[in-house]
Amino acid sequence: MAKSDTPLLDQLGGGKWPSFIDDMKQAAKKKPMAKDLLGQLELSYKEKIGHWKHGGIVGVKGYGGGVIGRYSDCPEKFPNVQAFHTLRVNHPTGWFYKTEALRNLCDVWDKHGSGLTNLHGSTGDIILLGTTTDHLQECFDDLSAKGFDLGGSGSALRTPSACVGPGRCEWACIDSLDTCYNITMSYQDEIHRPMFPYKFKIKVAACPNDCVASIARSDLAIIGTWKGDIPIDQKEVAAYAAAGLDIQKEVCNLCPTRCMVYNGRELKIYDEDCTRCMHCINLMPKALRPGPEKGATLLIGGKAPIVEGALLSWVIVPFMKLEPPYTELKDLIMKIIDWWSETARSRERIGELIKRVGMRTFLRAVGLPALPQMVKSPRTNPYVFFWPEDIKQKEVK
Amino acid sequence: MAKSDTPLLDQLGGGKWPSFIDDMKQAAKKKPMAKDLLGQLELSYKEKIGHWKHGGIVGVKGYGGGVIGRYSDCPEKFPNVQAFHTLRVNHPTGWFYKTEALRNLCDVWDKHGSGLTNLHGSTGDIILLGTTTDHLQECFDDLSAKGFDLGGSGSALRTPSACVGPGRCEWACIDSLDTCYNITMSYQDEIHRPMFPYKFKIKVAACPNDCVASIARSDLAIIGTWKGDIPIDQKEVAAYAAAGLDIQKEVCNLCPTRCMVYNGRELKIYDEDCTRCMHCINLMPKALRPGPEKGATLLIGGKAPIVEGALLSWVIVPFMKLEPPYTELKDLIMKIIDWWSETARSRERIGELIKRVGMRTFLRAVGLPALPQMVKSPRTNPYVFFWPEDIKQKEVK
Amino acid sequence: MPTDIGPPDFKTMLPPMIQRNYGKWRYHEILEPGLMVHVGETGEALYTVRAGSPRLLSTDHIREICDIAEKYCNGYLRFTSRNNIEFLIEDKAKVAPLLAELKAKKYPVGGIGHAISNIVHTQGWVHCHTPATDASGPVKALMEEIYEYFVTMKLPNHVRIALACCLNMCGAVHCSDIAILGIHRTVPKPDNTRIPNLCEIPTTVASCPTGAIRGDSKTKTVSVNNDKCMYCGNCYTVCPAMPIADADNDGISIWVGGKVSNARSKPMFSKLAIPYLPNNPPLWPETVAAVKNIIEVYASNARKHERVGEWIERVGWERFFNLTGIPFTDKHIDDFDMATETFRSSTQFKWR
Amino acid sequence: MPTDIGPPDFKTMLPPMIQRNYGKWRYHEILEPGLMVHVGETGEALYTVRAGSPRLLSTDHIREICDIAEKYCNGYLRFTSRNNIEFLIEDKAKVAPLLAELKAKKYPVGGIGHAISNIVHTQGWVHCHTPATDASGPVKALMEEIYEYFVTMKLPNHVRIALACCLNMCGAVHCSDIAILGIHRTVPKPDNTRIPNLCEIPTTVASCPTGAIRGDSKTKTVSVNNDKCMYCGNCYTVCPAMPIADADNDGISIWVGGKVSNARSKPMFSKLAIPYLPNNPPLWPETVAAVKNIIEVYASNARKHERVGEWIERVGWERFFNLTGIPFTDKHIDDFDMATETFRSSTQFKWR
Amino acid sequence: MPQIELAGKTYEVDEDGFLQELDKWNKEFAQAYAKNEGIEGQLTEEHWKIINYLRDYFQKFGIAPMIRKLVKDNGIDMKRLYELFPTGPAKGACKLAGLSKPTGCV
Amino acid sequence: MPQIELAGKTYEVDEDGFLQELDKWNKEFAQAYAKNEGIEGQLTEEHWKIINYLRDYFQKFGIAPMIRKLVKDNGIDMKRLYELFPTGPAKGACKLAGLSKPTGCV
Ligand code: SRM
Ligand code: SRM
Ligand code: SRM
Ligand code: SRM
Ligand code: SF4
Ligand code: SF4
Ligand code: SF4
Ligand code: SF4
Ligand code: SF4
Ligand code: SF4
Ligand code: SF4
Ligand code: SF4
Repeated sequence: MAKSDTPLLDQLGGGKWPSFIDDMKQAAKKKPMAKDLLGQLELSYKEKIGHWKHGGIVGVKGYGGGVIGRYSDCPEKFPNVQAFHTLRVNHPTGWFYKTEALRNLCDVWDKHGSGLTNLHGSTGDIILLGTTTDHLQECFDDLSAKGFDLGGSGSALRTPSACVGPGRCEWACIDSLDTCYNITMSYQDEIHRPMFPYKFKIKVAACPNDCVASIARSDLAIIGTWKGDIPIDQKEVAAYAAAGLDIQKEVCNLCPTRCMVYNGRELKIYDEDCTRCMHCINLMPKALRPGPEKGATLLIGGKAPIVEGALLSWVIVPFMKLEPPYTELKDLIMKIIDWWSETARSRERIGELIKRVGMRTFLRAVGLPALPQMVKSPRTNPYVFFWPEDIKQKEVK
Repeated sequence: MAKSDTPLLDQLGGGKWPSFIDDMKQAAKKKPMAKDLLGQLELSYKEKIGHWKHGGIVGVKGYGGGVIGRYSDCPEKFPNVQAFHTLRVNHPTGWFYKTEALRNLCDVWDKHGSGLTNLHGSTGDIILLGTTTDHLQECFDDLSAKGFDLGGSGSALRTPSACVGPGRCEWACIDSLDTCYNITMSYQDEIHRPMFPYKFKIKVAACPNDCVASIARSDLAIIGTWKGDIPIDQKEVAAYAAAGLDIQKEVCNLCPTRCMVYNGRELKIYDEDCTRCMHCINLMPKALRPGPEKGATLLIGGKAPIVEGALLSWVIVPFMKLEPPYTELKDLIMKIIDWWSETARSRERIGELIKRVGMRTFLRAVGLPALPQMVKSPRTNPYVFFWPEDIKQKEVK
Repeated sequence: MPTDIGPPDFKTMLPPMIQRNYGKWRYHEILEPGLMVHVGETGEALYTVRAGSPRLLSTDHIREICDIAEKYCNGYLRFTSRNNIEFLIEDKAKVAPLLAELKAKKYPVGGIGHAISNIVHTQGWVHCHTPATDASGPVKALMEEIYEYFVTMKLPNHVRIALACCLNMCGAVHCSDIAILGIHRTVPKPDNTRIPNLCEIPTTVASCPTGAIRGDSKTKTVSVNNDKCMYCGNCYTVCPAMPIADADNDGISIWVGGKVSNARSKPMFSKLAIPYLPNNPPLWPETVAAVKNIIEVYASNARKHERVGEWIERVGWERFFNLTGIPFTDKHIDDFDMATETFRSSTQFKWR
Repeated sequence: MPTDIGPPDFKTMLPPMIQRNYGKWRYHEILEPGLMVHVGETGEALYTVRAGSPRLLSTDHIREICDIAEKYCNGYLRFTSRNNIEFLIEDKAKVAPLLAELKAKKYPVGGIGHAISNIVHTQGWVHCHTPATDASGPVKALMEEIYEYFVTMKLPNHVRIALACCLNMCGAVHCSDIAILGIHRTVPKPDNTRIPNLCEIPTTVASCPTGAIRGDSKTKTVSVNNDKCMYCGNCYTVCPAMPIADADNDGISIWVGGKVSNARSKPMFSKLAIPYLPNNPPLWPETVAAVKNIIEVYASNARKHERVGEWIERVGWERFFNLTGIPFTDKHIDDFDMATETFRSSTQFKWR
Repeated sequence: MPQIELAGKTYEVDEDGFLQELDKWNKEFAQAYAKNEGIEGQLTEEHWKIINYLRDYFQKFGIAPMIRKLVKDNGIDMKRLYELFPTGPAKGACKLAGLSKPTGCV
Repeated sequence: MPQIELAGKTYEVDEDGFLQELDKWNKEFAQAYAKNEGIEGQLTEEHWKIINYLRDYFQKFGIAPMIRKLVKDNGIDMKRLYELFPTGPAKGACKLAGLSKPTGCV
C-alpha cells in the first residue's frame, strides 16, 4: 500500500464523531485546492504552526467586504492554495434551508472554489472556504443568481443572526427571525460597505435562554422577554410532579429570586419578584409559559477580549415592543451607530467606547433615560460627574 | 438676655443625643482657643465653608509625625486659633482605660491645649484637638512623663488598632490585643519617623465579625479564624429553639454555604463546606463556638477611594498561627513593607501597587504561594503572563 | 525625655475580672438595650453598659465620665471602635444604679444588638482643610432624629452609619450600611501664580484619578480639563493652590448597603443612593430626612438579621429605589475604571 | 448583476407545518437523545432529529445531507447555532427510519437536553493567520473521546464547549461551560525593516492592551517592552511585521464555568482552569484528557440542572481545584485592569 | 515578493498589489494600477482628490482615515465613493494612494 | 503672609517657615533657619550634603525624594538623619533646602 501523504491527519479520520479530515479528503478527490490544503495542514501538524500569510485584501465589485483574503506562506509546496480566499455568504435567517438552496450553493462552490465549506461560521455566515482571486467576482455573480448575497466583514455591520424562535419554539416572546431578517435587509449598505469604526454585531434571541449567545457575542443583543404574570396550568404542574419532577427542589429552590412557593399541590409565583430567568418555564413547558405582554430587552456592548477585556452586553432598554416595521428599534440603532461612528477611535467597539466615555454620555447622546435596570448596583466610587446645569454657576461680577 | 454669638450652633446644643456643641462651650468657658474655635465654626455654618488653611507642618523633636498642623484663614477674627494643631496620641490597645490615665491626659491637655479631644480618631488615636506651635514640644514631654506617646501620621506606619477580642469576647480566635500591642511596640520607629511611600495601616480583629473594620480600613488586616469543626452543644441548641429562635429560618437558611441541617432536634454542620462566616455562632453563642485550631487570615490592600477607588483587603495568607513573639507575622510584614518601599511610587498604597504590578509579582517578591483562597474566582481575561522559566527558549545557533 | 515609649501597656488598663478571664470568655447575652453580660469559664460575669458619646469631648466631660466609672466600675472603662463609652462593671449590684445615673445625666444607653450605634465620623469644619461639609453637626442633627433606634433594638440587624466630610473618607463610609459623604462639585481653579512655589508638579498631576490635570514642568504650572474633573479634591490635598471648596455647590451624598463583617454575606462597599443634597447647616434637614427614610423603609421591609445591603441585594436595586422613592439618575451608573463590572449583563431584573 | 439583494427570505425555507404553527407552538418534549417534538396550538407535532456535524463540510457531504432531508423531511432542514444539523420531520412515521439511516451512515444523533452539544469552533491552521493551535483537529480528537455525552443525556445540565484558536476568540469561548483557547507565549519581535512600509504606527501602538508597544513616528518603527507583553497577538493582527507564532511555545489553555443563558444564574464569563497545555497534534492528548477530567468531575459532583459554572460557584473554586486535581498557580490570579474585583475580599473560603 | 514594472521602474508589491516600498509611490503607479481596481481609463480629478486626501492624512497621522471621515471631509457619499473606486476605499483607494495595506478588522 | 529679613534681604515664608518664593533660596537662608529646626551652630558638611541632594533631586524631578531614597542615596540611616535634622526630613531638611512644603499624606 502507498504510504500516506498525511500520516498525522489520517489519525483524525473516521471514528465515531464525523471527521473534518474525511470531508477534506472527499473534496481533495476532485479539487487540487482541497488536496493542497490537506498537504499544508499536514505540514502545520508536523511543525505545529500555521502556514498562512498575514491578511489579504480582496473582494468583489461594489462591496467593501464579505471576502477574507488568504495566501499560503509556502506556495512553492502548495501552489493550489497560493491564494485561498473565503467568501462569507449571508445565511437564511434561522439557518433554515430547503435542500434546493443548499444544492445550489454546492454547485456554485464546486464550480468556483475548493468544495469545502463551514456550515456555519461563528457569526452565522455560510463560509465558502477557499478560492482564488480571479474566481471571486464570478462566484459572487453566480451566488447572486441563485438568490444569495455576501455577509459582513471588516468595519461593518456583521451578518445578524437569530435563534429559531417562533419557527419552532414555544417560548418566543418576539419574532426573532423576522426582526433579524428585517434588520438584515434594511442595512444591506452597512453590511456590504464598511464605514464604521470597527465591527458591529447584532443577534436576536426570542427569550432569555439566549440560544444565539447574543449577550456574549453581539454588540447589540435583542432578547425577548415579558411583562405580567406567568400563566400557570396547575393540572400540568401536577402532571410534572406525578411524572417525577421534584418541584420544590428542582424548580422552586433553583429560582434565583426564590419567588415560587409549592405546597405539594399548587404552585404560586410572586411575579413581582420574578426576574424572568426562564428556569421554571424551561422545566415545565406544558405548565408554565412567558407572561402576556411580550417585548424585548436591548443590551449593548458584548464582545471578545481584544483590546480591553471581554464584555457581556448590558441592559440599555429594559422593554421595547417589537413589531414590524420595527421603527423604534431601527431609529435607536441608527442613533447608536451614528454616535459611535462620530465618537469612537478606530477599532473601538461600542462597548469599549461607552466604557471610556461613560454611560451617562452615551445615554444622553442617544436619548435614553437612566434606569436601575441598567445596573447590577449603583456605583461604589464617589467619582460622580455633575452636568453643568446641576451646578450653581458663580455670578459674574 | 444677651444675643448669642453662635445662633446657628446653638440649635445643635442640648437634645437627646449628647452635643459636641455643649462640649465646645464647656471648654470655651476656660479656654480662649475653644472659644475662637466656636466662633470660627459658627462662621463656617453661616458661610457653608471651612476656614482652615491648607496643611501645616509642625512637630516635635526627633519625630517626623504625630502632629497635624492647622492654621486659621481668618486669624484676624479668631486670633486664638491662628495656629490650632492636633496631636495624635497612641491609645492603649483596645481603648481600655483606667480613669487615672484619662485624668492625666486631661490635665496635660488643659495645660497645653484647647481642652477639646476626640475619643477617638478613626484610626484609633486619642486626638488632642488644637494647640499652638510653641506648646507642642512641652505637651509632648508632659505626655511622655505620663506614659503616653504619639501615634502615626504621614507616610508612616499608622497607629495599629484591635478589637476588644480576648479582653471581653468569647469568639476571639487570636489575641488581637497582644498582637496589636506587640506590633505597635516593635515598630515605634516606623510609626514615628515616616519613611514609607505612603501611609500603612494595620488592624487586628480576633474573629471574622471584624469589629474594627480591618478589612475595609487597613492595608494589612489580621483577622482571627479557625480550622476544624464547630463544636455543637446540642442541649444549648435546644434551649435556643425553646426560647423562640427559629433555627431553620434564622440560622440554617442564612448560612451562606447552606451547610447546616436542623431536623427540629439536632443541628448538624457539614464543616468542610463552612466558610466560617460566624453567623450561626453569632446567633447561638452558648451552643456554638469557633473550631479548635485557631489562627489568623491575613489580608492586604484595604483603603479609601483616593486615587484608584476604594479597596477591600484581600486574602494573602489563609491561615497563620499567631503566638508571641509573632516572628512569622513580623517577618512577613517586614518583607511586604520592604518590597513596597522599594517598588511603590510616592503616595501609592500597597493595594494600589499590587493592583498595578499584579499579584504574581507581589507573591514572588514576598515568597508566598498562590492559593485559590486568594481569589473569588480565577481570571476571566486571557492576558496571562508566563515566567521566563515557563518558556522554551530558542536555541541560539 | 525618652522617645518611642509607645502607648501604655493595655494590660495595665484591664479590670481585674478581665485579667482573670482573659481569652476565656464562654458566652454573652444582651440583657436589654445597651446592657450585656459576658460570662467567663470561671463563671464570673462582666456587665457592660454602653453609652453614646459625641466623640468631640471636652476634658471636663471626660472627667465626668471618669467620675462615673470610678463610682461604679472601680475606675475601669473603655471606648469602642465606634466611639461609644463602655462601662465595665464587675459587681452586678452596681448595674441598676449606674443605669439610673446615666439616665439622670442624659447619657443615651444603647447601641448594642439590632440597633443603630454611634456614627463614625471625621473632622469637618472643626479641624480639617478639605471638607465639603461639617462632620459633628450633621451627625448630631441626625442622631437626634434617630435616637430611638439607638436606645432600642427593633431593627432587623444593626445599622452602621458613618460620615466623612470629603472623598478621603477618613472613616468607614465606603463600607457602611448608610454613609453620608461630603462632596465638592466645582472644578478646582489652579492658581498658577502660586503653584510654582507651592506645588510639586508631577505629584499634582499624578494625584488626579481621572487624569484631568496636565502639568508643564518648564513653567511649573498646571491646567485642568474641566470635562474630566469629578471634583475629588485630591489635587488640592497635594497642592494648596488648587482651591476646591465652594459654598454654593458643596454638599452631601448618601450611600447605602456596605458592610465589613463576614457574617452571612461578604464585606461589601456602600453604593450611591443620593448623589447630592445641599449643605443646610445647622440642621441639615434634607440629609436627616433622607437617612431616616432609608432606615424606615429598611426597618419595615427587611427580614430579620438582614443588613441593609443584604436586604437590597435580595430585593434588588430596582425595588430599593422604588420603595424609598429616591430617583435613579445617570449619576448612579458607574463611569470610573471598573464600571462595566456594575452593568446589568443579564435580562434578569425587576420592573420596579 | 443586482447587488445588496440580501439573503434568501427565510420564510421561503420553512417547512409548511412551521408556517402553519409559526409563533404558535405550545410545548415541546424531548423523547430520546437527539429527538424532540414540538406541538403547536393546532395540535400538529413537528419532530426534530439533531445530528452532529464536523462543520467543515465538503459539498458532497452537504449533498448527502440533502438526500436524507429529501427522503424524510420533504427537503427541509436547518442548522443550529452550534452547527448541528436538524432534520425537521412532519410525518411521525418517518422518524424511526430516519434514525436508522443516520445510524447506518454514522451520523451521531444527540446534543439535545442534558448533553454535550457540538463544539463551537474556529478556523485554526485550516484558514486563519493568527492561530496558536488548530481548531478542527482538537475538536475532533475531543469529541471522539466524549462522544458518549453527545448521544446520551446523563449530565446534570447541558455542557457547552467552545474552542478558539487565538485570543480574538471567534466564538463563544469567553462564556462557555468549558473553553479551549489557543495561546501564544512568545513576545513578538518587530521587524523594523518592514514595519515602515507595512504598518500604521499609531494603530500598532494602540492595539496593545497592556501598553507594551512604543512607537517612533519619525522612524516609523516600534519596540516592545518584553515585561509588559502577554502575547495576545493583537499587534500582529494590525501589523504583519510583528510575528508571534512560535511552534515551541504556542499551545492551549482551558477555561471553565461560563454561560450565556439567563436561566437561574446570570450569564458568566469562563475562568482560567489550566494556563497551558502543549500543542500535541494530531490527537492533543493532554487537552482531551484535561477536558474529559473536568467533565467527569462535574458529572459526578454537580447537582441536577447545575451548569458547570453554577456548580463551581456553589462549591467554591478551592473545591474545584481540589476535586479536579488541577494545580492552582499565580497565573490564575488576574492581573489585568479589573483584577481587584476578583480578589477574595473576605475571610469566607474553604480550606480545600 | 511579486514585482511590477512601470515605465522602466520596478515596484515591489504584495499579492494584493499593495506597494511594499511606500516611498516609491508616484502618480504613474496609481494610474497603472487603476485598471486592476476596476477603474476604466484615466483617473479623474475626483479620483485624485480622494487619493491626495488619503496620502495627506496618512502622512499627517500615520494612519488611514476612517471611511466615515473620508466621505465627510470630501463631501461625497458612499455610493459615489464606490462608483469612483468599485473595489472600495480600503482595497481600491488606499492601494492607489500608496498607503500600507489596511489590516485588522476583517 | 509672614516675612523674614536676613542680611538685608526679605523672604516671604509661610506659617511653618517654608519659603514662598523658591528662587530666592540661598545658603544664608538655610543657615539662618537652622536654629529654628533645632540645629545648633553652623550647618556641617553632612547637613549640606543632604540639603544639596534635596535641591538637586527637586530640580531634576520636580518632587522631593522619598525618604527611603534619600537615606539610601546618602549612605546614612534614619537615626543619623534625625540627629542632623531633629525636626525630621520633611519639616527640617526640606525647609532648609528651600523645597516647596511637603503635602499630602499627613
Ligand atoms: C470565520 C470566523 C471564525 C469561524 O471559523 O467561524 C472568524 C474568523 C476570523 N476572525 Fe473572528 N471570526 C468569526 C467570528 C467571530 C466571533 C463570534 C461571533 O461573531 O459570534 C467573534 C467574537 C465576538 C466579537 O465580535 O467580539 C470574533 C472575534 C474576532 C476578533 C476580536 C474582536 C474584538 O473586538 O475583540 C478579531 C480581531 C479583529 O477584528 O481584528 C477577529 C478576526 C478574525 C479574522 C478575520 C482574523 C483577523 O485577525 O483578521 C479571522 C479570519 C479567519 C479566516 O482566515 O477565515 N475575530 N470573530 C467567524 C466569522 C464567520 C462568519 O462570518 O460567520
Ligand atoms: C483625624 C482623622 C479623622 C477623624 O476625625 O477621626 C483623619 C484626618 C485626616 N485625614 Fe484621614 N483621618 C483619619 C483616619 C482615616 C481613615 C480611617 C482609618 O484609619 O481607619 C481613612 C480611611 C482608610 C485609609 O487609610 O484608606 C483615612 C483616609 C485619608 C486619606 C485617603 C487615603 C487614601 O489612600 O485614599 C487622606 C488623604 C491623604 O492621605 O492625603 C487622609 C488625610 C487626612 C488629613 C490629614 C487631611 C489631609 O488631606 O491632609 C486629615 C486631617 C484632619 C485634621 O485636620 O485633623 N485621610 N483617614 C483620622 C485619624 C485619627 C487617628 O489617628 O485616629
Ligand atoms: C465593642 C465592639 C468591639 C470593640 O473593640 O470596640 C464590638 C463588640 C461586639 N460585637 Fe461587634 N463590636 C464593635 C464593632 C463592630 C463592627 C465595626 C463597626 O461597626 O465599625 C462590626 C462590623 C460592622 C459591619 O459589618 O459593618 C461589628 C460586627 C459584629 C457582628 C456582625 C453583625 C452582622 O450581622 O453583620 C457581630 C455579631 C452579632 O452582632 O451578632 C458582632 C458582635 C459583637 C459582640 C456581641 C461580640 C461579643 O461577643 O462580645 C460584641 C457586642 C455586640 C454589640 O455591640 O451588639 N459584631 N462589630 C465594637 C462596638 C462598636 C459600637 O460601639 O457600636
Ligand atoms: C436549536 C437551538 C437554537 C437555534 O436557533 O439553533 C436551541 C434550541 C433549544 N434550546 Fe437552546 N438552543 C440552541 C442553543 C442554545 C445556546 C447557545 C449556545 O449553546 O451557544 C444556549 C445558551 C448556552 C449557555 O448558556 O451557555 C441555549 C440555552 C438554552 C437553555 C438554558 C439552559 C440552562 O439551563 O442554562 C434552554 C432551556 C433548557 O434546556 O431547559 C434551552 C432550550 C432550548 C429548547 C428546548 C427550546 C425549545 O423549546 O425548542 C430547544 C431545544 C433544546 C436542546 O437543544 O436541548 N436552550 N441554547 C440551539 C441548539 C444548539 C445546539 O446545536 O446544541
Ligand atoms: S432563545 Fe428562547 S425562544 Fe429562542 S430558541 Fe432558545 S428557548 Fe426558544
Ligand atoms: S422565571 Fe425564573 S425567576 Fe421567574 S419564577 Fe421562574 S424560576 Fe423564578
Ligand atoms: S471581632 Fe470577633 S472577637 Fe473581636 S470583638 Fe468582634 S466578635 Fe469579638
Ligand atoms: S459559620 Fe457561617 S458558614 Fe459556617 S456553618 Fe455557621 S453560618 Fe454556615
Ligand atoms: S474626610 Fe476629608 S475633610 Fe474629613 S477629616 Fe478626612 S480628610 Fe478631612
Ligand atoms: S478635583 Fe480630582 S478630578 Fe478634579 S482635577 Fe483635582 S484631582 Fe482631578
Ligand atoms: S480565533 Fe483567532 S486564529 Fe482562530 S479564527 Fe479567530 S482570529 Fe483566527
Ligand atoms: S502581543 Fe499583545 S501584549 Fe504583546 S506587544 Fe503585541 S499587542 Fe502587546
